[in-house]
Parts: sequence; structure tokens; C-alpha cells
Amino acid sequence: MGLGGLVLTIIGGAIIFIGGLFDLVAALGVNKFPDFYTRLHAVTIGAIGGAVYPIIGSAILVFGVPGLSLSARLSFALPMLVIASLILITAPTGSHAVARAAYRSGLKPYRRIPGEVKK
Amino acid sequence: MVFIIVSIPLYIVAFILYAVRGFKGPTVFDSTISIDALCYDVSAFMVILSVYFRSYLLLGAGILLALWAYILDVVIARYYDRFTRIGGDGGD
Amino acid sequence: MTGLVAAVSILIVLFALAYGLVVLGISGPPAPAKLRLLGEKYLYYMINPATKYFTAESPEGVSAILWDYRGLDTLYETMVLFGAIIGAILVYREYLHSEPGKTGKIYGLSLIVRAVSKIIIWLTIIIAVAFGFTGQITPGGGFVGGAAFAVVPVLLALVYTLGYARRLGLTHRRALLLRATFLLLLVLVIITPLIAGGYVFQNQAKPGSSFSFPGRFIDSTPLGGSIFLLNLFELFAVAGAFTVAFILLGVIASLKEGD
Amino acid sequence: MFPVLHLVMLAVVLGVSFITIYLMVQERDLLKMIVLSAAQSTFYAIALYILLVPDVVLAYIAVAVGIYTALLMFAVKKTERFEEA
Repeated sequence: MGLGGLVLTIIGGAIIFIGGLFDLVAALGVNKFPDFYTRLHAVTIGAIGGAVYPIIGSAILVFGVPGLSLSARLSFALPMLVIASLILITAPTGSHAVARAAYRSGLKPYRRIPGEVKK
Repeated sequence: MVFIIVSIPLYIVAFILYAVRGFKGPTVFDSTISIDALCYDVSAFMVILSVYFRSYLLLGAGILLALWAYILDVVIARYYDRFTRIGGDGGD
Repeated sequence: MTGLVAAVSILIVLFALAYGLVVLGISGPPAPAKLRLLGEKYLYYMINPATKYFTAESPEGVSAILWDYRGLDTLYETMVLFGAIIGAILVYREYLHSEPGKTGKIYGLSLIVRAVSKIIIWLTIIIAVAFGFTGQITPGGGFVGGAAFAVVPVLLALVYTLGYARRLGLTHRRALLLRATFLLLLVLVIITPLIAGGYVFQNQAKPGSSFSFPGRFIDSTPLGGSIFLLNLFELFAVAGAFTVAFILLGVIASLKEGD
Repeated sequence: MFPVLHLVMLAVVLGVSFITIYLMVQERDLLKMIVLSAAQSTFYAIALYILLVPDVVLAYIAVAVGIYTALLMFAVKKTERFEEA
């Protein structure tokens, strides 16, 4: 592949590494934040930054690794894009469902705003 | 390959931290969202490991986990649905 | 506190056992780093034109072992599951006859969850059938595909209700019919070589009988002979069994709820 | 025989899953027990994935993540949510 392959490898690997950092930051946030509604933010970072980005990064990485045929590269890359788009769809939906259930069941936020919280 | 080996500890530590919140979570919702994020990140980790093991046949597990990780969320939401009837034939 | 002590001691014992078994080799020589002899034999005979009478025509070893080398074992496991389902239905028959009504308002989760679940349900069906179809070349196969298929009624009952699934035509009778039909087809595939003058569970030609299921697809894709058909029928049989079990449990649960 | 990285990953993942099982047994809130069971099956899925058995992983995910949690939820819905001490 030559220079182009090297560049693709470095870009893909860097995205995987940054995804790992995102994941770590999100996990720290989940542990540090005070209540459920603030933890939702951290979880979103973990699902999109920590799962979708590294998958796309590994799809880029596969195109840079030397010694693979084009069909093998596509067999790696296409399922990866499918997984990435699946997580992109389902992660917000799951958060929404749980947040809605929590709100309807009367879970109070950490700092209560008068008039917005249903009992 | 170096990038992948360097990133693996980050993911493992993140899994442990998610699991800690899943164990501690004061309410069941906290546990749910953190385990849910854990599922998505495990799916991504499986994809990265399939590049590490150099076998695209291993990607199927990642697809299944990404498909159904949100079933846990739906299960919890459905349990609380008993107390608050929502939804209908069309719209909300 | 005593529970914690017990847990820690169990953990230590487990790790010691694993270390002893794998590294020290208490139960014989340690596991070899290379491929073992049995695995080599399986890989040699799985798809090999040179060994014409022993090949399974399936590059996926697990499917070959499951449906060709140990086919009767798998068949009996399927039969046992069938017996369990029948027993459960017999015990809870009166509950099934009082299934929740067909009419009435649909209660479900929010609009967003319902919209996304539609996509997920269709994708689940596609992926499950794909697992069944490609069981002879990629990991997967009948049971995995069937278990994946069984998530569809689970999602329907979770996101909508079991009553809605029933209105779509998903009843325990139909699931049981699916189960029985595909089990019959499975048995038919197994005894077809017998009718053609061969042996039970014969896949490719053996000494004494030249009958063999098609081993290759048009463009020489491995088809695995009978493994392909058995995987496909096992998929729907397992899907039917799981659906029946889920409907049974869901109906019993929703009776109390008044759903 | 087995790369050290794989062994370390296996040890960590199986250790955490063991802790999860312990907490699952101790848990009084059955709904939270379901969540912990999902966590445990996810960790087992990684362990089986590192051991390179894709067939087992596929069946395990389909049953443990897809079907088992929903069945347990229906069972909890039928009985009580909180276990008596």
C-alpha cells in the first residue's frame, strides 16, 4: 500500500485510541456525576464517542493494513459500518426509554427546579 | 497493531468503571444506563479485537450485541410502564 | 460478611484449579500450544476432495461436527426441547385458552422506541435468516439463527404488547405448527437417503451408496450437502419453540396484570 | 502458549464477572438483579470472544442478552419486586 496505507493506518489507529480515551472519560463521568439525569450525558459520550468512533476508525485501519485483498477489506469494513450505524440508532433510543421511565416514575433531579418536577 | 494494543487497557479500565457504577447505582436506572453503555462499548471492543485477531468471521457477535443492547433499556422501561400507561394507537 | 468470605474463597479455589489444570497439568499433560490431533483430523476431513467418502463439504467445522459427525445427538437434543415445550403447554393449557382479547387499545412505549424497534425487528429477522443460510461457511447455524429469531416476539411483546403481537397473527398454535412442520421436514431430510438406498443421516456418498446431497452451489460455494437444509429447518424449529415458550410465560404474566 | 495480554484480559473480565455474580446473589431488588445479570452475560461474552469461540458467543448473546432478561422481567412482574430479607 505504501505511504497511503501508512497514513490510513495511523489515522485509524489514532481514532481507535481517541475512542478509548472518550470511553475512559465517559466511565469516569458516570462515576463522578451526582444523579441520574446528569449521568445520561456521560453515557451518551460513552456510546457515541466510545463505540461509534472507534468502529469507524477500525474500518479505516483495515484499509491501511498491508497484505489483504480488496474483498477481505470490504468483508471487514461493511459489517463495521453496519454496527456503527446500529449503535447510532439504538443508543439514543435506549437512553430515551430509560430517561422517560425514570421521569414518569418520579425520580427527582439532584437540584430541584420548582414547578418542573412531577411528584 | 501498536495502536490497538495500547488502546486495549483503556477499554478494559472503562469497562471496570462502568461496572462499578452498575453495582453502586442508587436507583435501578443508573445501573441500567451504565450497563447499557457497557454493552455498546463491548460491541466496539469486539470489533477492535476482530481486527487484532485478523478474522472478519468474528464480527457477527458485535452485530448481535449492537442490535440487542437496548433490549435491557426497553425491559426496564416496560416494567415501569405498568404504573404509567402511555402511548396509544397513534402518536402519544 | 460470611457470604463475602465464601465468595473470596471460591474465587481462590477456582483460580487455583484453573492454574493447576492449565499450567501445571494435574489432569495429564498441559494443553498443547499447537492444534491438537483430533482437531487436525476434523479439519482434514471437513472439506477435502481427496477423501471422497469422508468429506462433509462444509468449511465450518462446528456445523460439520454438529450435523454430520454427531447428527443423531443433535436430533435427540431437538426432540428433547420439543418434549419440554409440549409438556409446558399441557400443564398450562387452560391459561392459553384464556389469552388476552384481540380488541382494545394498544398500550406501548413511546413513539421513538416503537419506530426504532420496527427497524430492529426487521434487521433481526434478516440477520437470523442469514445466520441460518450461511451456517455452513460462517459461524452461526440453526440454533443461533433460531435463538436470534426468537428475539422478535420478545421485542414485539416488550415494545407493544402481547395482545398486539396476537393481532398480527402470532399465536401459540401457529408457533407450534411452525415448530412441528419444520421438525417433520428435518426428519424427512434425515431419512431421504434411506429411501434412496443409503444410510440414515447420510450426507455425501459413502462406500455402498452413491446418494449424496448437492455439495456445491453454482459458483462452487460450499453448500455442505444436507448440513445446509438441516441448518435451515433447525432455524425455524428453534424459533417456533422459543416463541411458544415466550408466549406461554408472557400470557401467564399478563393475566395477573390484566393486560 | 497463550499471549500474556489475552490472559490478563481474561483474568480481569472473569474476575469482574465473578463479583457481578456475587452481587447478583446478594441483591434484594430483583429488577436490579436483572440488570446485573445482563452485565454478567456481557462480561462472559468478552471472555468467550477472547477464547475465539464465535459460535458459542453468538448463541450466548442471543439467549442471555435477548431473551433471558425479558423472560426474567415478566417473571418479576408476576411476583414481587423486592425479596423479603
